[in-house]
Amino acid sequence: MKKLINNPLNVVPESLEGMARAHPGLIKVHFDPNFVYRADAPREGKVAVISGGGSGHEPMHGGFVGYGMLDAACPGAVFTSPTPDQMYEAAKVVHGGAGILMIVKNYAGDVMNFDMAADLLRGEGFQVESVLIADDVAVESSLYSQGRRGTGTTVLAEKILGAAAEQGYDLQRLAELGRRVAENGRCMGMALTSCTVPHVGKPTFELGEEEMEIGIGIHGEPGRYREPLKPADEIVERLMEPILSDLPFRSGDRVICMVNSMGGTPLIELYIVYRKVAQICEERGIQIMRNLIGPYITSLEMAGTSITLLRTDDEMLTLWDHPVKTPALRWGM
Amino acid sequence: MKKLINNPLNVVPESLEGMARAHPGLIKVHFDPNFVYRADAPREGKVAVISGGGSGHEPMHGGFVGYGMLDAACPGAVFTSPTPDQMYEAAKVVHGGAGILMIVKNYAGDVMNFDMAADLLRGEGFQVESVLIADDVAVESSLYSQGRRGTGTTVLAEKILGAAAEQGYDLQRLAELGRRVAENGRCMGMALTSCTVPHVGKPTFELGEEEMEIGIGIHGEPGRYREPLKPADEIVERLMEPILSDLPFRSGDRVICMVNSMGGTPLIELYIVYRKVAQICEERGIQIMRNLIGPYITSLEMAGTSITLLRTDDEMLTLWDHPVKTPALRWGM
Amino acid sequence: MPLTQEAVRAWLQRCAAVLEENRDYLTQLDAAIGDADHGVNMDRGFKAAMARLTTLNAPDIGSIFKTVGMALVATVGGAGGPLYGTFFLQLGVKTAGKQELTPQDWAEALEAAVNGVIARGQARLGDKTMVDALLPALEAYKAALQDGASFVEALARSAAAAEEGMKATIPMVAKKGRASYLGERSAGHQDPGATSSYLILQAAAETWADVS
Amino acid sequence: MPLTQEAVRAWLQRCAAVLEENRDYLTQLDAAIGDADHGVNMDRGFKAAMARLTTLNAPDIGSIFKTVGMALVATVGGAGGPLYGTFFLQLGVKTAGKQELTPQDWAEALEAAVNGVIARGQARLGDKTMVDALLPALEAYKAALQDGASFVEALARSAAAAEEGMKATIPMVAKKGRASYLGERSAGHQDPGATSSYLILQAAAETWADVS
Ligand SMILES: Nc1ncnc2c1ncn2[C@@H]1O[C@H](COP(=O)(O)OP(=O)(O)O)[C@@H](O)[C@H]1O
Ligand SMILES: Nc1ncnc2c1ncn2[C@@H]1O[C@H](COP(=O)(O)OP(=O)(O)O)[C@@H](O)[C@H]1O
Ligand SMILES: [Mg+2]
Ligand SMILES: [Mg+2]
Ligand SMILES: [Mg+2]
Ligand SMILES: [Mg+2]
Repeated sequence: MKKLINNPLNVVPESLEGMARAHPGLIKVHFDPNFVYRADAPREGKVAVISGGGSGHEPMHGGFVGYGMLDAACPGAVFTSPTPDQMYEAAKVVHGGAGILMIVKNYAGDVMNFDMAADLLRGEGFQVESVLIADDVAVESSLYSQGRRGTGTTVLAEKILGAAAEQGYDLQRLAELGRRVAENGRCMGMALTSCTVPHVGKPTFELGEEEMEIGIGIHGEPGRYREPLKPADEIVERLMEPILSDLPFRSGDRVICMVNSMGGTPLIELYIVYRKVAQICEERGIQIMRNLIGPYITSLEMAGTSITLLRTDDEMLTLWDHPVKTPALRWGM
Repeated sequence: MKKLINNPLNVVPESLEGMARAHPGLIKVHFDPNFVYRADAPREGKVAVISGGGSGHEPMHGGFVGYGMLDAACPGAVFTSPTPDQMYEAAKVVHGGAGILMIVKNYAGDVMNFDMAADLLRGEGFQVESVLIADDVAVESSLYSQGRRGTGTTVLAEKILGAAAEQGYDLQRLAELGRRVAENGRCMGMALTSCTVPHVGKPTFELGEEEMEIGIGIHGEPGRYREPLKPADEIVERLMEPILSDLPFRSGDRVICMVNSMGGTPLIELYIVYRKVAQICEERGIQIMRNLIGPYITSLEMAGTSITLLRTDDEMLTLWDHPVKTPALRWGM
Repeated sequence: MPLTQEAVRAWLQRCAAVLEENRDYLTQLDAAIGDADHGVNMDRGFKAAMARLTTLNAPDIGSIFKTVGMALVATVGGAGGPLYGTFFLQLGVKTAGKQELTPQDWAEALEAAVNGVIARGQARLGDKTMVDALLPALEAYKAALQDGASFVEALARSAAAAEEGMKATIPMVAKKGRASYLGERSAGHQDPGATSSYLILQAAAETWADVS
Repeated sequence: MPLTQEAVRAWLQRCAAVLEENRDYLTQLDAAIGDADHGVNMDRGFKAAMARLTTLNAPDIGSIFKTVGMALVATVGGAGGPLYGTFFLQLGVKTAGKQELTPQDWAEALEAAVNGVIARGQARLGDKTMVDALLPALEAYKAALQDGASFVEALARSAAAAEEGMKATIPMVAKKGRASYLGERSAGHQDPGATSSYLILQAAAETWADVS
């Protein structure tokens, strides 16, 4: 295992300490329980938007805390959902009197831990709503299963809902918007290499020199199938087809597109991926209105990419363009 | 070789095409000769700031083209300096009547190719100045050698000089400021893994599972020495010592600090690195006024980091804070 | 002879030891169809629970279980945290105020605990989760008592049923939890949560083998 | 018999072929102390030059060399581009207007070319660069002519001196170019640029072996 770390068991707290030192004007970090929160919290009269999940997906979620995005983020151990006390304490610190919106990725652990936190908070009289992101088309959706994983759409939802909260949306309207975002986002990812969880010390899965894994999640979970390495354009086709046919996206749709690095894939390759995504959208009459290209929701140092398309409307686009000032996403201010 | 590419020989043009499709409001891409330039070029009355170098260091330089930073960037083949015709044509397109400032990294190839372009341009009556970045303390400096490589300070110089040009600095003042930035920046890098040049298809160097390379450049060049892998905090000490003692940086100095990923090192690790950098600076009374943490000057997918410190003053800090709007760096607008 | 506070603590201690021993094993099982953290999470959680127990002056058995449940909720994370947290919190509810547990007390406590896990996670038998070990273990325990088996014998049958249930998860296609994202590819692997459940119930059978 | 346009084109063609053949070899040499691109760059450059030559209706030998020089400048990049570009541009300057080259013409042209490289790159003998092959080759060629050697013999001695110069770079510590950043660690490796220079001069000796 080759990583720039000290003790594998201290990766999360030391990284959080680095974040706190790096962005004192934007965020603060609370330890034990761990959460990252806006330096200017609480914002009176604003719905507090909080999220969280296992660590190892940086910049998500802590890098998205700040004006126009999250009020707090709760990082669990690497690839492990956070515990209810984190969300409970974070919510109490950032709550501005207008309720709490939780953005939760659809993993059994995340759902249960956020549910327990919501129960605790509701028990103390807080208003809590949650938005569940389950956008990963690599997972067959079925009423009788866990449903889909939450992946790329989470980043877009955090931006859009954070902007809406900043603009004064009340909790109900925010939750409805959130569900609309969740319903209109689709994502699929692939890996060229596995990642290595620090305290495990060896790769989660083994891939041959000429193999790739299609349909992976963001936790080093094996994907849907494994096949011989292909040129980028064919890989993009393999990811785009299930995304496009699932919603389905149609000619005339206006989308926000994210081409995401799983952590180890550099920008020069992401642009090659984006080139093909844009060509496919163009051919189908789908308009990419905005894009994000870079490492936003990663799996440690895994090489690979995920593509997210979110079907938008004027409201979502306006919220997308709203200023944001966080460690990892910043524009308009 | 596991990369998201098509034909290894088309990596650069396809990636540029992706960039052009991704950021039509910010940049345009000219092919044959290849250069990226501001969508709103030429800016009348403004010194045109141009840079360039081999590809494989993305987002540098093309990702830094836009308001408040570069007017044009000339990407060569992967790790190969661009050719004079690229800088010559780019300069002619973005020239706004106030002269051309070239930001050149100190590699024999870059220097010669930029020199040839400058000669051509001067021959046609253009005013041309250049700023040479040679900040890599891993290289012993000597009058009888090539001197030091240009690395991390390049990013900081492009930001600061781009802002100064935007604020109306004339060519002479800009060149003087550029030299001041160059003199006050120091950088050192290390690798956990090699990178693989696409058309070569295998790693440039081999590193054992328990080895690291200290003092590498940004082209997969072997470093100054190889040694057993160490904890992050010790690695940071090994990089910081030569940086701090070289200028030297002293108590009371105010610096901009960049903790850079070589491409394959994720953010969670960079914050662990930054944590130690900040601790060391604190101990020595050096104030980190601003920071950049992320992949800014990479070596393809290499895992590793480089640390850059730039000693600043009020003028540089004001210019640093000036709005910038490029694909890879954006704030204030 | 019913279970004392001491016997309960001995079981929990043994759970902690067994989960530490099997940390890498559980993590490897989780790597195959999940995210390679189940062993590390359970080990971290039980260590935290044991630390809290050391300083706990427990008025009753219920508060011991409640302390363990709270510790697991706050330190395990993932799916395992809320599920095992609920398991022990429910054991705590049913044993509140008690200084001793009879075989019947244990039947009721275990029933509440297993039902708590099912309520929290919504998994059914055959979904390839810890429920596939827990539910058969509960049924076997209850059936054994009904058959007139001794406490020790009932615990042993319960652990054996958990083991069988754990092994039965191997061919299953997961319907809940992280492994469900794999679809058909989840078949052929033993569920990590069912495995940790077996280890915990097996620890009970072993620790309490000399109770009766 | 002096060199004709055809002989010059034949040399360049052979250079292109030899550089293609040695592409990976040169790249490997560059990987050891540089950035693993010298072979690829030279191959790309000479292919581009050959493409331009195909359609060139050259009025003189000078314009052939000039075309090659321009092509190299615009397509090789790195250090090799300006240096070899200058080399061929200078050959072009000295052979402008000529339809044939005598042994003496070649001496003057080569001298201008080598001096051009030195002026552009500021390398001295012993800096572990292409100059360590080029300069001895130039000297050997001039000395051979002075000794009354034939053109073919002079070319052969020039190529042999380039080879020796190339090998002499192995123990050197680089003072110029990318290898210089390695300091002492650059010793023990043969310089890629000196190697390509030797290949180019060796190609001349071979192509023109039947000239006289
Ligand atoms: N909904 C559920 N109901 C019951 N058990 C579940 C459920 N989801 C997951 N599990 C159990 O949790 C185990 C995984 O636990 P763990 O690895 O700690 O959590 P995570 O999957 O969040 O990483 C699975 O092997 C399974 O037995
Ligand atoms: N200043 C210089 N003068 C002469 N030759 C040089 C100089 N710098 C580099 N070289 C030669 O260039 C060769 C490397 O060329 P190449 O790999 O094409 O360029 P780069 O180093 O930019 O990648 C070196 O092996 C050396 O022979
Ligand atoms: Mg987990
Ligand atoms: Mg090069
Ligand atoms: Mg797990
Ligand atoms: Mg080279």
